[in-house]
Amino acid sequence: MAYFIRRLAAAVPVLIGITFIAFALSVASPGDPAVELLSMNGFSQPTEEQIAVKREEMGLNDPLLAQYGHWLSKALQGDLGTSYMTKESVSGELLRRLPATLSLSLLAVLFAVLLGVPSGMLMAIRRNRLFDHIGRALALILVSIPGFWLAIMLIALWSEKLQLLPTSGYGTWKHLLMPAVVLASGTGAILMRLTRAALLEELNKDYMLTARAKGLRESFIVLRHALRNACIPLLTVIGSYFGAIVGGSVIVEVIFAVPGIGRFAMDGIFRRDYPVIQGYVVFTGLIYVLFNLATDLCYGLAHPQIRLGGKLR
Amino acid sequence: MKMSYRAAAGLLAFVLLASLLAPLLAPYDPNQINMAQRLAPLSSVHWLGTDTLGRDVLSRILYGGRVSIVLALAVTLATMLVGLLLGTISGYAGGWIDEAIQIVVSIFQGLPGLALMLAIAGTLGPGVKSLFVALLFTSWADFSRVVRGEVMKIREESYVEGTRALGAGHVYIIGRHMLPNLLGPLIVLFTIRIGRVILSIASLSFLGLGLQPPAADWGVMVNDARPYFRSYPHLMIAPGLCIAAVSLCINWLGDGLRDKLDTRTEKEHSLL
Amino acid sequence: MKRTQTAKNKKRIGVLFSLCLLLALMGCSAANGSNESSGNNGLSQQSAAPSAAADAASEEIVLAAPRDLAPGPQDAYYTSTILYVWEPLITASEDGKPAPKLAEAWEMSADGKEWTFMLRKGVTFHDGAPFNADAVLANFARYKQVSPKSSPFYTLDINNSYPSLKEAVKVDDSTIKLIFDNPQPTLLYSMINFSSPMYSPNNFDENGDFNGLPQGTGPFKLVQHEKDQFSLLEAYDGYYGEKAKAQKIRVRVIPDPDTRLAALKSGEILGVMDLGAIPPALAEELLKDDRFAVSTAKSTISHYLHPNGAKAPFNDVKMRQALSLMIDREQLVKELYLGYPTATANILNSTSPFYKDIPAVHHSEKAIALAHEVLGDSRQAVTLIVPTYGLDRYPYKAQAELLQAVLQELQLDVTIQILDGAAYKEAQAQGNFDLAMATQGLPNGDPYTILNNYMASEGSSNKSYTLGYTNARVDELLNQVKATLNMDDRAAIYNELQDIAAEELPTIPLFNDASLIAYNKEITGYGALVYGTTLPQLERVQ
Amino acid sequence: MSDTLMVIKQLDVSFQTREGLVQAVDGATLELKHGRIFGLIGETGSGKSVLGLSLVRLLPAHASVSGSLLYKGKDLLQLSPKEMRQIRGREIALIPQNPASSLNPVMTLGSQLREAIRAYAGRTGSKRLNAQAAGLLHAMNMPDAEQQLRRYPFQLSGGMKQRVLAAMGLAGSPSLLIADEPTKGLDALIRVQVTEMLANMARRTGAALLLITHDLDVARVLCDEVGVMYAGQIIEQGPAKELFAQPMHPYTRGLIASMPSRGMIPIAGTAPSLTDRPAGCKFYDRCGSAMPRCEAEQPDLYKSAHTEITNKETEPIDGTAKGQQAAAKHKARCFLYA
Repeated sequence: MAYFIRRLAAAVPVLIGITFIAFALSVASPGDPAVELLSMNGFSQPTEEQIAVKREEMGLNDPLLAQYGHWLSKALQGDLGTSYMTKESVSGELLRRLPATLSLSLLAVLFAVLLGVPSGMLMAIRRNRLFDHIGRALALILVSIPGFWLAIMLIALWSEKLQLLPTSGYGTWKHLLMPAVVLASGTGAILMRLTRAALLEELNKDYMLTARAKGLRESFIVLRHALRNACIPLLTVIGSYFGAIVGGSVIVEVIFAVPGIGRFAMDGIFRRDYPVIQGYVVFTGLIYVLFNLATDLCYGLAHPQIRLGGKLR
Repeated sequence: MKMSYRAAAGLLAFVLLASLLAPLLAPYDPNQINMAQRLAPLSSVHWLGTDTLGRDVLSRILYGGRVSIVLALAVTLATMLVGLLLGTISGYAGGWIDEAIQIVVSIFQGLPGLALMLAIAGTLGPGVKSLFVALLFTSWADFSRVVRGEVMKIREESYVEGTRALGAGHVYIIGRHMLPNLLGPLIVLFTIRIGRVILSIASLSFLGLGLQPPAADWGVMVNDARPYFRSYPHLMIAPGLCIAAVSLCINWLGDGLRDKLDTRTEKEHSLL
Repeated sequence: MKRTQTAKNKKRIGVLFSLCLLLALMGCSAANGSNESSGNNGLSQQSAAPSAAADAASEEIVLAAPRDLAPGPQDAYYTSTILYVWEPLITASEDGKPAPKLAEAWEMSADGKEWTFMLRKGVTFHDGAPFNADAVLANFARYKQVSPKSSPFYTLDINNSYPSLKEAVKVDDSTIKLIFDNPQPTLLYSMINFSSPMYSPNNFDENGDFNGLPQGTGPFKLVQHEKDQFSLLEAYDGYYGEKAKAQKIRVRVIPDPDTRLAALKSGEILGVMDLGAIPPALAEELLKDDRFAVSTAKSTISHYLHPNGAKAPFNDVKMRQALSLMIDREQLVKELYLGYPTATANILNSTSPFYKDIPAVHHSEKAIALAHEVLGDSRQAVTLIVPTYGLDRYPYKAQAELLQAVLQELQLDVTIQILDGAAYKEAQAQGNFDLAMATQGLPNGDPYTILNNYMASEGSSNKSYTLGYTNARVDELLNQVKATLNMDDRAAIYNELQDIAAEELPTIPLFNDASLIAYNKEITGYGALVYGTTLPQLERVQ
Repeated sequence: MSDTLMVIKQLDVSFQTREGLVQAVDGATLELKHGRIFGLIGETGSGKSVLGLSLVRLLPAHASVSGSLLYKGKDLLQLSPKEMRQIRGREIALIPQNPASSLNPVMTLGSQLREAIRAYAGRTGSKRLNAQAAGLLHAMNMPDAEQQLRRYPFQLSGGMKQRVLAAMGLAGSPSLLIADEPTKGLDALIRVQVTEMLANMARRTGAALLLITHDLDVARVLCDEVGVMYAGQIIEQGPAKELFAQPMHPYTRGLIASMPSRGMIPIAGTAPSLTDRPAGCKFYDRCGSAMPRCEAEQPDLYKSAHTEITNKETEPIDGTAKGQQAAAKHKARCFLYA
């Protein structure tokens, strides 16, 4: 327990660091939120006076630290502010969009695991046989494919040609299939390689010999003995990639018109909508921290030595 | 197996050589616009056809390869050096230094890459320089995590403790024991990363990072061909195949090198 | 054993899944190839498409737009005018002149300080409230309360649209009067569309935001809205004019142009709308399939090449002229925009009723001579900045590369810099550029604002884009036009200003964009307008 | 000959590696008998563990094995993988080396033991399984056997782990138990305990025990018969007492001289590489009594010259004909006895 409290405490400086750097970066980026706000309709050109007034009104002339402090004190009270551009509550908007991003990401992780773990296992068992070679090549190809390309190709096949899946949108499980596959492809390929490697490492361990000497069936040995040990490093990776998937879903959200937080954040970043950027960073940061904690927890569950309070190694 | 490694090395050497000799081999100036010859199909005049401005695709691929490969090599190398340095310090020193570096690593892993890259592009101005820095900033953290884990493992090995007991200095231990042992995993990491970097360079040029037109590397060419892929698929397939081939070769060689240099820690490599 | 059994299943699923992925990949390359070999496999698809789409959409017609056309209750308008949910007092005719909508007729006092509007009778809002003088006054009260209020479509600003408005008075139930401190000869122009929207007086909360879905008077009601997903429109039975032909129209948000094209081809949507509905290259692609058609109209968007007139070489008018002469606008429009837009050398957009036709001249030799005159024998390095938002809608990258190649002959070595929108604006404001590729929308038919912004010494665009343009005569003309009440006199001044702009080139006009939409031939009556589409006339082919 | 359990004839094991072909076992021939303990001694890398693993066919896939492994009259090398699996555990059990890493770290001892029992006993109730598992541990002198079942390997000491492994090996009441360096990594006291326990188990159940060890003291005290391996070959083989009392092969002599109790005199030089083995006697380079023919010619196994004498000496102790038979078998791969 003390271990988790310590981990939780360590997350605080990380979150503060993330938000502060994000804030400093936003301010350092060229461009002015006041200008963006005043010219958002695409054809009015604000005068210098108008911009100056707006900047003062938005508090953009305060020193950086004061602005950040102001934001932080409000954020600590649970108030992430309102968007400069849409005037809507940032936390409300993020929460409204979170289900789309989360369901997409979770499905993607599920796909990645379904692709990566079983085929990685088979590759390890059939090491240097045909399946292994095909699997390794497939993993390399999947890692080298640009996401947008895979997305276009999937749409061209499943929507345009076969008309089995909707091109885009959000609502039913069908809408999530293709974007999740695109998000999962890279991670799935990595999991393939990782499962293969982790399992190979376990297959060569001494306890495997013990199990074989008992006269147990090979498939039983692999599943019950090796996979359980191989799962431990796998968990860590799946956890950390979940964060990456949440953060990396922007392109996929745009192509498949998924109304998730990625699109919202991208608009915020391009328009220098600081409250939106900050809100997004807090959300993804929290997800990152929470999932790391969750994987730690799973790690502990899978690893009796940690669960029972012993020290590792 | 050995044959396939040799084939991979051969193909890679061929691509590298062709790219290096681009000025001699390219039939046309890669940036020569010819509006009369827009989107020409494959022919004996233009082996791989022409693009939307009538530029020769083969010439652009030859020149593009130089940029892709050199940039990807440089970026990956720099990322690795930074990751190696901080990862080694973190893993070797332990204690509060380790914890402090780990917090920084977490911050960089938790930051949205897009915001980071835009800020960098803005402060340094668009171009290769900011691309370099941006990729460095967004990927060193993962590297250093792996290196740190590796270093911590080696640190616990008995021979290192033995050396320390004999009164060897830190620099000596790091240089003599850590680095040679890290070499294997690093080479493998390196090869796996390169293909990815070629792809990220392409997606970043749209944010004003990296290559500015008319210079094009393969990734940019793939991106540019997007509106035309239905009617002119060769515009996307040709550079796409180049990326796939190079990254496949490099990865394959990486697998081979790993088997040679390092047998223990395959799992960390597949992380990146 | 149970465990091994599940394990086997697991493996099987894994194998199946990887096979599926492989198949998808192979299938895609096949799809690719077949498209290449047979341009119109439309015939084979035609039989399949209706069966998939027919049941679900027998009464609902689905369209798509690149952005959400209904930003929501915090927005100044809730929806864009192109969804036909609300209507303004004054709209624009096809030639850009003010035309009646909810105001049937009007009258300006002799001194130009009092405007009387006769309102259309028998109009009700979607919520049943009557449209009358009280409703108009309630809307004016809201304008005052919320101004200035931003929106992606327009900024609702009473001080801008109704300068020096003293008060709005009810004359009788269907007549109102606006009283100004100063004469307002061009009031009608500035009241067009987004400046005089009318909503039910019961539609606002205490802050002047919407308290629910918008209740306008238009042919369509907005009955459901999911932000960034879709807007569902339903024909309004109580509409006073010609009722909408389609009962229900769903406008989906699909930001990616490739996906919109795929959605069109799959039959999922029957048409696209809004700015950048379909980029020219994709329109060409779509037209290879004879199930589809496109419709074009003039657009209020003009494309320019902004020079940095505050520093060499483009502070020299000869250099700007050289640029204008060197660029083959016709070729640019034809090759990269498939001929939909119109090449022009006029700073003013052609949808303005005051637009003067100034043909674009392409004369390379003259241009080269002029550049040589300015630069002598030396070459000059210049930076061309391109905004990333331009890359999504237009072939701006190819255009930049083309310009780069062309300007070489003017002894200019062009470096292209792609900048994200905000950074681009900052570079413009600080003068960190030599040339900038830019677009400008025309807010309404009266060119005063646009000409003043670009050409007056203190004009806001002139300043913020670092055009560095000053001409005393222009400043004088712009002052003069403010006080000119007679429209013909104003037109004369505008003509002179357009001539001066074409000669001295505060910015280099390239072409007037076209408003381009595409649709499936299963629907009819759908056409592009200068701003928006003929949505109420849209219906399914019987 | 009815007490013969397994006959190993001309066993060759080689591995294809990147450095070339490794001949790990070369023409090994030996016989294992009910209730008797055969000790296989030799330095690390001499091939004794490989020989042990090859008897249960658990060598890595890239090993190639030839010769014959006649177990109860069946050649194990001819069995299908499924048939072989049924032999493992219930007929031939293996107690692996490295007790520290040979137990699955994420499974309780109970589940690992139950697995072993289930493998030969088939389906039984979990209560009975637990009782049997506890009984096995109890037989190994494990305290609190019931509680131990719920513990994880990291909670046990090295000696305890070794006992658990031994319990697992005995779970299937095998006829042949192969113990591969069961004392490796244990301290001296536990070493003796563990090996004595194994020997007692074998004697009690009438199983044959193949004890692979580099601990000469253990071999001398516990084994009935001993084989000495060097560079993949069994270079000397015979009754334990006689072999230690009168070693024939110069290598065996050296090995005995290097025992701590005999003054720890090391053998000069190093063992030849397994990939590039000399054509003649493998010990030629290091041998003090080498003759010219040793370099080129491979010696056969030759019988001891003092067979008659030793025969008489051993008779009173053993009191049976077995001693005679065994003694007749004391032989060495050296031209000194040709």
